[in-house]
Amino acid sequence: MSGDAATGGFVLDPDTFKKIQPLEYHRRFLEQDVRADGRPLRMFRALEFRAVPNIDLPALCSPQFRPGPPGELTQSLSTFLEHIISSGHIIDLDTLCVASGRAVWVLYADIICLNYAGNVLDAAVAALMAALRNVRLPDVTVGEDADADAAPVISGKPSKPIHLSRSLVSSTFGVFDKQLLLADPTNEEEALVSSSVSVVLDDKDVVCGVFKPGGAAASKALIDECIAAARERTSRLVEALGGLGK
Amino acid sequence: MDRKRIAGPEKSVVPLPAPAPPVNPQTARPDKRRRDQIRSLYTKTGSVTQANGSAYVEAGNIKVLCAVYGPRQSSSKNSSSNTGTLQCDFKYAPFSGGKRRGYAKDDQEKEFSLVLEQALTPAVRLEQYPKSTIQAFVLVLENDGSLASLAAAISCAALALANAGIEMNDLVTACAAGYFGSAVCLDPTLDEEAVQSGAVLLSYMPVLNEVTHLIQTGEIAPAQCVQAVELCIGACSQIHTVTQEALLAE
Amino acid sequence: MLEISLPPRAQARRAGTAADGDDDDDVDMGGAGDRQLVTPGETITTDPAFMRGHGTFTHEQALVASVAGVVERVNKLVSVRPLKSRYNGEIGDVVVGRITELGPKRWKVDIKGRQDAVLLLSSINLPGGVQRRKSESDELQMRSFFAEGDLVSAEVQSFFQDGGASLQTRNIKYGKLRNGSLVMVHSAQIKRSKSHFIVLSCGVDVVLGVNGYVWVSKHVPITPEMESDPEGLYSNQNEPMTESERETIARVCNVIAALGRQNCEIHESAIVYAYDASLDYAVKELLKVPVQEAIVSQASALLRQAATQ
Amino acid sequence: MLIGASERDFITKGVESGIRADGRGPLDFRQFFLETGMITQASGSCRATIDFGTDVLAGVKVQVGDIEGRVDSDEAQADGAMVEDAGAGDDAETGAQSRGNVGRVVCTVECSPAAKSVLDAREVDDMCNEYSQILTRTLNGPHGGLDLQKLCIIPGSTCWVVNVDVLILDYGGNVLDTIFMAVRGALHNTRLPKATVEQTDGHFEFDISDDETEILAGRESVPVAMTLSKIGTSRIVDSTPLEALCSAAQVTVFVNRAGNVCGLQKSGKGSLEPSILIDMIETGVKLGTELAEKLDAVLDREERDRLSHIEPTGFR
Repeated sequence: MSGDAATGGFVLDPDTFKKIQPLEYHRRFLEQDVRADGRPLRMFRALEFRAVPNIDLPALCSPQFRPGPPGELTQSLSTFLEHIISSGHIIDLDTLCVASGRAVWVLYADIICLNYAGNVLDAAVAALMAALRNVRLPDVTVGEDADADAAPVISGKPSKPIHLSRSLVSSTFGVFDKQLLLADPTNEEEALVSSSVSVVLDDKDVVCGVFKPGGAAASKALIDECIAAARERTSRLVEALGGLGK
Repeated sequence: MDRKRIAGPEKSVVPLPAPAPPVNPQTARPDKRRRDQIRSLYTKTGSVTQANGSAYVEAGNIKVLCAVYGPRQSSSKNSSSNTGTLQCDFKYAPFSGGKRRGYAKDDQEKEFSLVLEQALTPAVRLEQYPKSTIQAFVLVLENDGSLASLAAAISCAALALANAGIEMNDLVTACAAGYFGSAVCLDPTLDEEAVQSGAVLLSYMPVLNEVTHLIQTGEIAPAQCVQAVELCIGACSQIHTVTQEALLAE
Repeated sequence: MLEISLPPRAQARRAGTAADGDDDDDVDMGGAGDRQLVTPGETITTDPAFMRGHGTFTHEQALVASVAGVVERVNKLVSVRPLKSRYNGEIGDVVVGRITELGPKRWKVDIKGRQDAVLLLSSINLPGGVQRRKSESDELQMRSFFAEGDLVSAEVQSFFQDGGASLQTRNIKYGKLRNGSLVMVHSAQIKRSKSHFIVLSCGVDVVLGVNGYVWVSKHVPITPEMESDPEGLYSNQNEPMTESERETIARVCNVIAALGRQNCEIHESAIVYAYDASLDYAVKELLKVPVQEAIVSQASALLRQAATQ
Repeated sequence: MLIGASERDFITKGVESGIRADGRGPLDFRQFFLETGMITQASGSCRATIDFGTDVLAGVKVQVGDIEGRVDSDEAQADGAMVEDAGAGDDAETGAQSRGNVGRVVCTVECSPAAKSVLDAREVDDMCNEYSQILTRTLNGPHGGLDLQKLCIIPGSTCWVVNVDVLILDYGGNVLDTIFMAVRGALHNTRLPKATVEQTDGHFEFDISDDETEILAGRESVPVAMTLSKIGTSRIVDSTPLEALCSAAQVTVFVNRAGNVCGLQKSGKGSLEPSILIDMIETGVKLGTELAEKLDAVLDREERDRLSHIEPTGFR
């Protein structure tokens, strides 16, 4: 919360004041043309949704998965994907705007594994990036006032791609016997490694995320080793994937 | 709300397509096919390496993948049976159609799963697999006609079962047809389906000349219904030559 | 043949032919007379000399019925036989049952009782004659003797401690049932008698199970060879049958079902009289309630006539 | 339920030679009994019974509800797609307007414990689910007979919801056909309270009459079900439970009075040779039309009796 300026004059601390006098608390903000969470009065939060990524590991893709709700692996992978997309500001928000202050595009990215042979994250990140590059947003007309709730209608104008601020590459390493790094582990190896580390880098060599779901503890040196190995590979891949978009 | 998946905003809508001239398959089909012409097929087996058997079928825009696991030991509660069981699971990918689908199976997917089971069971020699379960998972990657997709799913699942080495009496194929006024058109697309007055889905064992499943909706004169059945049987035989080739091409 | 009508009772009501609440059009072929009918809670007697039997309990020195039924007295023992109950077996009963399950050295048999009866592997005749020694392989091929769903005729030979009946088929007249079909009636309609195996002159055999299951089949004479025929004893193969034989079997089935639905006692002479009365109608006409009523009342008249002679 | 090998053989050979175990020919029915209007609290009711066999009670209750499938709720779906209930979800631009102006029929089939004693619990659940789906699918389309547009009260918002609840009281074979007879009877018997709609400055209001009622429009076009079971090399109608166990494949033809096919459904684990299948469809259409006619005769008489205040007997 960024209410320091607005709360400066109070004797009570802001949290207590908020609990006792919620209406007055918010009113003090609004008098200053700002809201408690720092947004202007007419700004929507909907812009938080850039993309909604979900990974699915259906029973179809491997005998190790059963039908039903997603397992822990699936859940943590989806959360990590969402994290690297939103915190990395991959997608240029302006390109997702349909009608300022009224409607934005939501990109549902459903990543379904069709054949699970290990290291699903690297493949998922690559597929997601390629698919985002492939997105064409149609030109739509949004209804005014009374029709604002109705679905927008696609116009005849040409569709547009979205602008991606950066390109991500994930590199996964299995840690065998707590020290040996195996790049791109197969599903057989995954069952044997003590843990695995995924490093997501962008095309400018910036680390955008490190994913280490459970397993044995890894030293800082080992993580550094993974990052170094990932850097080595990323430049080549960025080139290959960059070509896809054009 | 599903807390195990990343949720989108509370409300989001699919934009409506631009107004287009109405489809009338009675006079001309949008993709210029003849009434008794099915979409061209592409089939491939074995692409899901983790499965005991798998198949991929493409019919025009329709894309269907099926993986077969088993025979595996049945769960204890029904293990006393002297014959095996075939379990089928039909699912549309979230991105397969106009509106995004949820991950949980809806009523239509449950019904289609049942139809798959009914269409394939007569062909599978389940008496050879006592106390075992054979599972076929079908995923529709792209849907262009819900009955046509189901038909492709049936042919695809039969191919995947054969690819898995499951003993079968015949290689089941399936075909859909729609009623448009007095006309019967085979293999209707999504746009055509929107204007049809009824539909037929028929599953068939071409070598044994036996129908394994049939379902029909819509009011129609008996003669036209029989015509649709006969057209579908003819198309099933055509599909059979393609799926048979795919099996032997391995 | 496709007929839709009002239910018989509604027909009568709407036509105004039956007075309200009058539903006693059932034909009584049992021995009428001094039957005492009681309902639960009704005092049967306050005489302390009587002893408490099944279906009764004592309450403040009175003997009270716990079920709806007919009071029965055997010397000082008073019991109430329920009007409707599941079959209660007695040793020596001839029953018809259906195999429901295979267990270790035993079959479970549904005889419409409170619990399934048991047929032990040691209580059946093994193919190859009575003298043959049992072997390990017999246990492995139990399903080739009796499989789930098979119908058998058997005799109740004993009871287990939990009240379950133990059956035996160690007589050539018992065993696997073939060449016909099953009719189900209430067990109370079949009284224990000397003849549960009936050979009708029309070429049809009837097995009257005391449990209410009746087997109607083509007549196949029992020959000495059959006893030693290892194949024949447990075969599932039916004899070849002509159309008229099938019709006769169907007729006998429908006649017994009609007697059952009209709440008659079912025994040899009842079947014979009702069968003769049925010959005026086509077999499938016997499925109609008025026809059933007609043949049963005709048969019961003949029965009464025979009883008075 | 179980059946022995020799019983199966006896029934199969009997059907093949044209003499069934109870003396009927292949296309003979048992006696059907039917009565309507015995549940006075329901909008419509009917009990259909096969003599000494299946016993089915259908009750209809009409309620005012929201129209489903409005364009803004994004539940629009393709006409004539297989699943006609909500959520089928394939957007189609055509008919969006008319879709917003229809009522709907909601069907459930349940089984009483008495009927459950014959079949095992899982079989019963599967059967009830399947029959609920078939009923819902059959009655919610243009082929279901009922005029769903007439069930609309306020276009785009309010409609009649026709709840059809079916209770299987006893199981004695040929259940689906009996259910359809009972449902058709209950719909015929149904009285819908008259709804009057007033419009003031674009705002709709409606009023439900207490005493004025209407019949369901299109009730005479509701199809009947006619199931043929293949046994051996022949096929029969109105199968008994034991005959049902001997049949590997069944075809149910849904037929309306005009003699048109309103649906087809093959069930069972066996397969059918096309010429037999077509024969079964054609036979089903012929017998189904006859059944619909005879059913209508009974239902019309029931309606006359009702108008002359002859009360139904019900369960007495």
